[in-house]
Amino acid sequence: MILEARSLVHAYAGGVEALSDLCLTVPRGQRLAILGPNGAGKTTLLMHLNGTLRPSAGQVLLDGQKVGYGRADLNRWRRRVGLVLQEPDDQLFAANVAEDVSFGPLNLGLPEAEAAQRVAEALESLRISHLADRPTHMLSFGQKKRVAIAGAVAMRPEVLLLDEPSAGLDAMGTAHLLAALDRLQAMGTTLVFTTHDVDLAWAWSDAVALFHQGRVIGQGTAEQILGDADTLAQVHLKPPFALALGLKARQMGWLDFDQDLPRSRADSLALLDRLGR
Amino acid sequence: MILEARSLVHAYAGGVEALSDLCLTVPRGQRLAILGPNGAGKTTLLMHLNGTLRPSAGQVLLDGQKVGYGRADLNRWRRRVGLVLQEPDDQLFAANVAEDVSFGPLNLGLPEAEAAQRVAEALESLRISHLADRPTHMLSFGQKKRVAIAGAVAMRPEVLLLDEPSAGLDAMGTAHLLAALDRLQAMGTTLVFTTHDVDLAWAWSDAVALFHQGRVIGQGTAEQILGDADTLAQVHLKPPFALALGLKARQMGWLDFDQDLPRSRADSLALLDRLGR
Amino acid sequence: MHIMEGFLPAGHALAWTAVSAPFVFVGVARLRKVLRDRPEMRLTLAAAGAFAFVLSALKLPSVTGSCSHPTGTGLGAMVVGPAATTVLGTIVLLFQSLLLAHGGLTTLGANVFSMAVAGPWIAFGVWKLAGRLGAPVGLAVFLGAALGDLGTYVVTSAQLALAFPDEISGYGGAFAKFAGIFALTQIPLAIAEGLLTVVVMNALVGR
Amino acid sequence: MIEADRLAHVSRWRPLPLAEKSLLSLGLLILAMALPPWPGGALVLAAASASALRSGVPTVAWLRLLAAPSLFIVTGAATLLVQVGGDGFALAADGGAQAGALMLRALAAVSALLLLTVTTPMAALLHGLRRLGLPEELVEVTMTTYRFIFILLDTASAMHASQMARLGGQSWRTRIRSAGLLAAALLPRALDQARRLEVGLLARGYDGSLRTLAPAPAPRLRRLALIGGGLAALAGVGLWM
Repeated sequence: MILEARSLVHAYAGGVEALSDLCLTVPRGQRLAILGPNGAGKTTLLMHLNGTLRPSAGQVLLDGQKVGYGRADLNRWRRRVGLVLQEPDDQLFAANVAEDVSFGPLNLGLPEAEAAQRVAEALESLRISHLADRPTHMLSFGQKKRVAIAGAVAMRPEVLLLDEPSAGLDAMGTAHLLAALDRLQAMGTTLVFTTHDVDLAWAWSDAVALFHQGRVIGQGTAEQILGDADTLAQVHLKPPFALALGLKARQMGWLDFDQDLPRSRADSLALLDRLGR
Repeated sequence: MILEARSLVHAYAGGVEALSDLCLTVPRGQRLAILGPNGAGKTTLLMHLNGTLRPSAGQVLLDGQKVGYGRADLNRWRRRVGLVLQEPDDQLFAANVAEDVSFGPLNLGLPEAEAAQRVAEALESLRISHLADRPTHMLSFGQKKRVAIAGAVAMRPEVLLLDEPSAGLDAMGTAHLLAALDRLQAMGTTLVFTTHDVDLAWAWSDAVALFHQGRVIGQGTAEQILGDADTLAQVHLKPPFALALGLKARQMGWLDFDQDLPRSRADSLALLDRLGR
Repeated sequence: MHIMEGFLPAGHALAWTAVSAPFVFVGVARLRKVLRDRPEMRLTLAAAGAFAFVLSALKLPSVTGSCSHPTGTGLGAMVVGPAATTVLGTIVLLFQSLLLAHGGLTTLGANVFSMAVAGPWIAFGVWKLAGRLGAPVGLAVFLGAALGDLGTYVVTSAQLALAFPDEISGYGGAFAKFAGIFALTQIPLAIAEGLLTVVVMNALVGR
Repeated sequence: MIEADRLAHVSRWRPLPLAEKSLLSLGLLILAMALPPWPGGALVLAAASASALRSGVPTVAWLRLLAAPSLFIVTGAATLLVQVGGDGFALAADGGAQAGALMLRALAAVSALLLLTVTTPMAALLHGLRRLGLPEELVEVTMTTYRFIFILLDTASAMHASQMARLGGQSWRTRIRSAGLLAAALLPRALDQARRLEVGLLARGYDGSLRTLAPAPAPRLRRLALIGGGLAALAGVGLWM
């Protein structure tokens, strides 16, 4: 477990608990989706996972070690765990892209040459090297999202926390973003992302934690969690379309139990195609 | 045609055309989806349809009459055509809900008692009467969206223009919103909405206008436009999942040509169920 | 440098209100004239006021270890001018006293004078003067913002000294006492505010 | 989230007429200023606290609200303990009594002001000022400022979190730079928000003024008299003791 949350409590000023006794484990190298409806406190949880917020009770463990909240502890922690918020405009500060991405590396105290190297690398891994000199306010929303991620990637975190990465993106924008995140995972980065979209969680996660009223009410493989329609219904969610279709196909005997369930729209249509033949 | 755009041109300061020679017709009483990728200029188009922007060439017709851009003309126009922006914080300015919704009716010059009546009615039609005294900044995103719509509805427009109504909403939030909009349509309001989501357009529109590079490159029934995979591909969009499935089912002979195509996830699963039997 | 609610004797509270009132009246009159010609400025001014409030909620690191916040008056004077800053500053001070219990209604007049009248005018004057004397843009901004902040603090110390003269050394001694105590936090803070304003103005020009 | 603002919106006294609440709070504020600090200030502090708790403010929240300004009051009052003479600093003869009186008066005044803010949402206060003749434009700018404050606070705190995640709080130098960049990014965002709101309002028939309905319950004379009587009694006790 690279990251772990044990019985986290986060109480708001009004006495309302945004997180109550929340437990979560993040296995190294995986893509973990934190799935739940809007306003459930998913963003608050991410902020606890990199020490932006401090729990009123409970602990966060990094690599099995309890983390501290002193300045040096937080620095070490945030170097290893990067955070990308939902709204890219909240995360871009400098006049142009390269300058913005260099914010983190320079704060790490790296010499300029090395910081520049990190920036080039991060832009390349997001496939936005051509944007390096572009003023940030002239980017499209999808480009801004990728620049914001590059800003975190330039610090070479082991874990990247992403708040609703696909929010506001159209189909093509989402595809580009997920491809970039796939490359990061291939290089060894653990990815944790929040979403309210069951189809995205099914298409693009290894493990799912189901979030409801300040707790994780279930964590397991995507199939275990997303295939459990009754539990999903408690959270006012429906099973992913492709999964429902796949399960129906299995039930009808059109799909063998050792065959993979369709994950995406393309998989599902391919399955129907095979049926037709 | 309650609204019509004829050869609209909107040129940006940089000389780039956001709309070029755009034509669109809005039939009375329908739900028209303006479908296209992000950044294509859909929002700009909506702003032309209620006179917030003035075209550099071309015309907008309201009920077959050319509209003017004088203050009195604009007032009459905006009274009949309401606009709801994507981001509710761009439209809510007052400290609490009822006050905010009263802004439009008072601008119409209605006496206070009648304005209060309109506010109550609008809140009720969106099923948010219980929020009347709530401070604006303490609402959830989904609630804010509905308050913003109520603000437009309180002016009793004949046409309601909605920019990406489901953006940022989770499945339940979207369902609530669409149910409210259904009620408005049942009361006679014509609905025009932009979206980049083909599944939403298919599930919830009568007619679709396909938007690409500042033009409407096709307008017709949802089935005509969304069933045409080749044209959609030009705009980097894919056919809706349920429609693709329905067409495949027809092609396989599982669904008769006189039977309705599945529109939603529920329809699609029901179709598969029937197949199984 | 807010004087808290109830801190000034009634007579002083009334007197400072009377001193500040004309500045606010003139500012409001000018504002109404601007708003008649350009109604949409309502929203722009509101955004600027909210920005100033939020800026004052921003914690600045200070050398003494305690956290303090920028006054933003220098920035305001340079961006929207000192007269408009008086009105916006008054609105912000009202919100600070009502929402955060920082400042107060009885001390609003005194606080308006130090933070929304003296501070902005000093900052504006120093900034213009330094520019005219040929100082580099960055230095002029720094001096304006830093001295505007310091000016605010000197005025506040004087206001407190007038209200609470020393038994032995009178007003002078009292001023030395108040100025001395606040110097610990205010001088580093003035420097921080100067630097911050330079960063902000540079970034704004760069956009 | 601002604590006093949140409390006002959930207060049991929120629906009560503004005139009644402001007569009580501002009356107490005037008494705090006018009566001798002992026992007047103590009486005002007790009355304001009792009223606040009765209006539904939890005790802990009330104490927390009072604590923040108290810190400033104590530092300010501490200067009265010393005096400066020809031979440097010395303890003032009656400095303790003076500082104590000052702290009591200030605390009483703060509690009276807080009583108003934890029972009355800002919108109601501003509508009250409008009815008292504050220029329309000023009320509108103030009201919109209030609305923008919450939007910008959210934005600023997200910006801050993102800077800290990228180690923008490492040293004094990086913190100044981060704060400057944040302010510089926030100001155009604020102005942009204003422009977008203008477009949004134009679509709703905005013609330059921001009128809204502002229903206000009428004050009841009997209760006003009751509150006035209470204040007079408090003044009497304060002066007589």
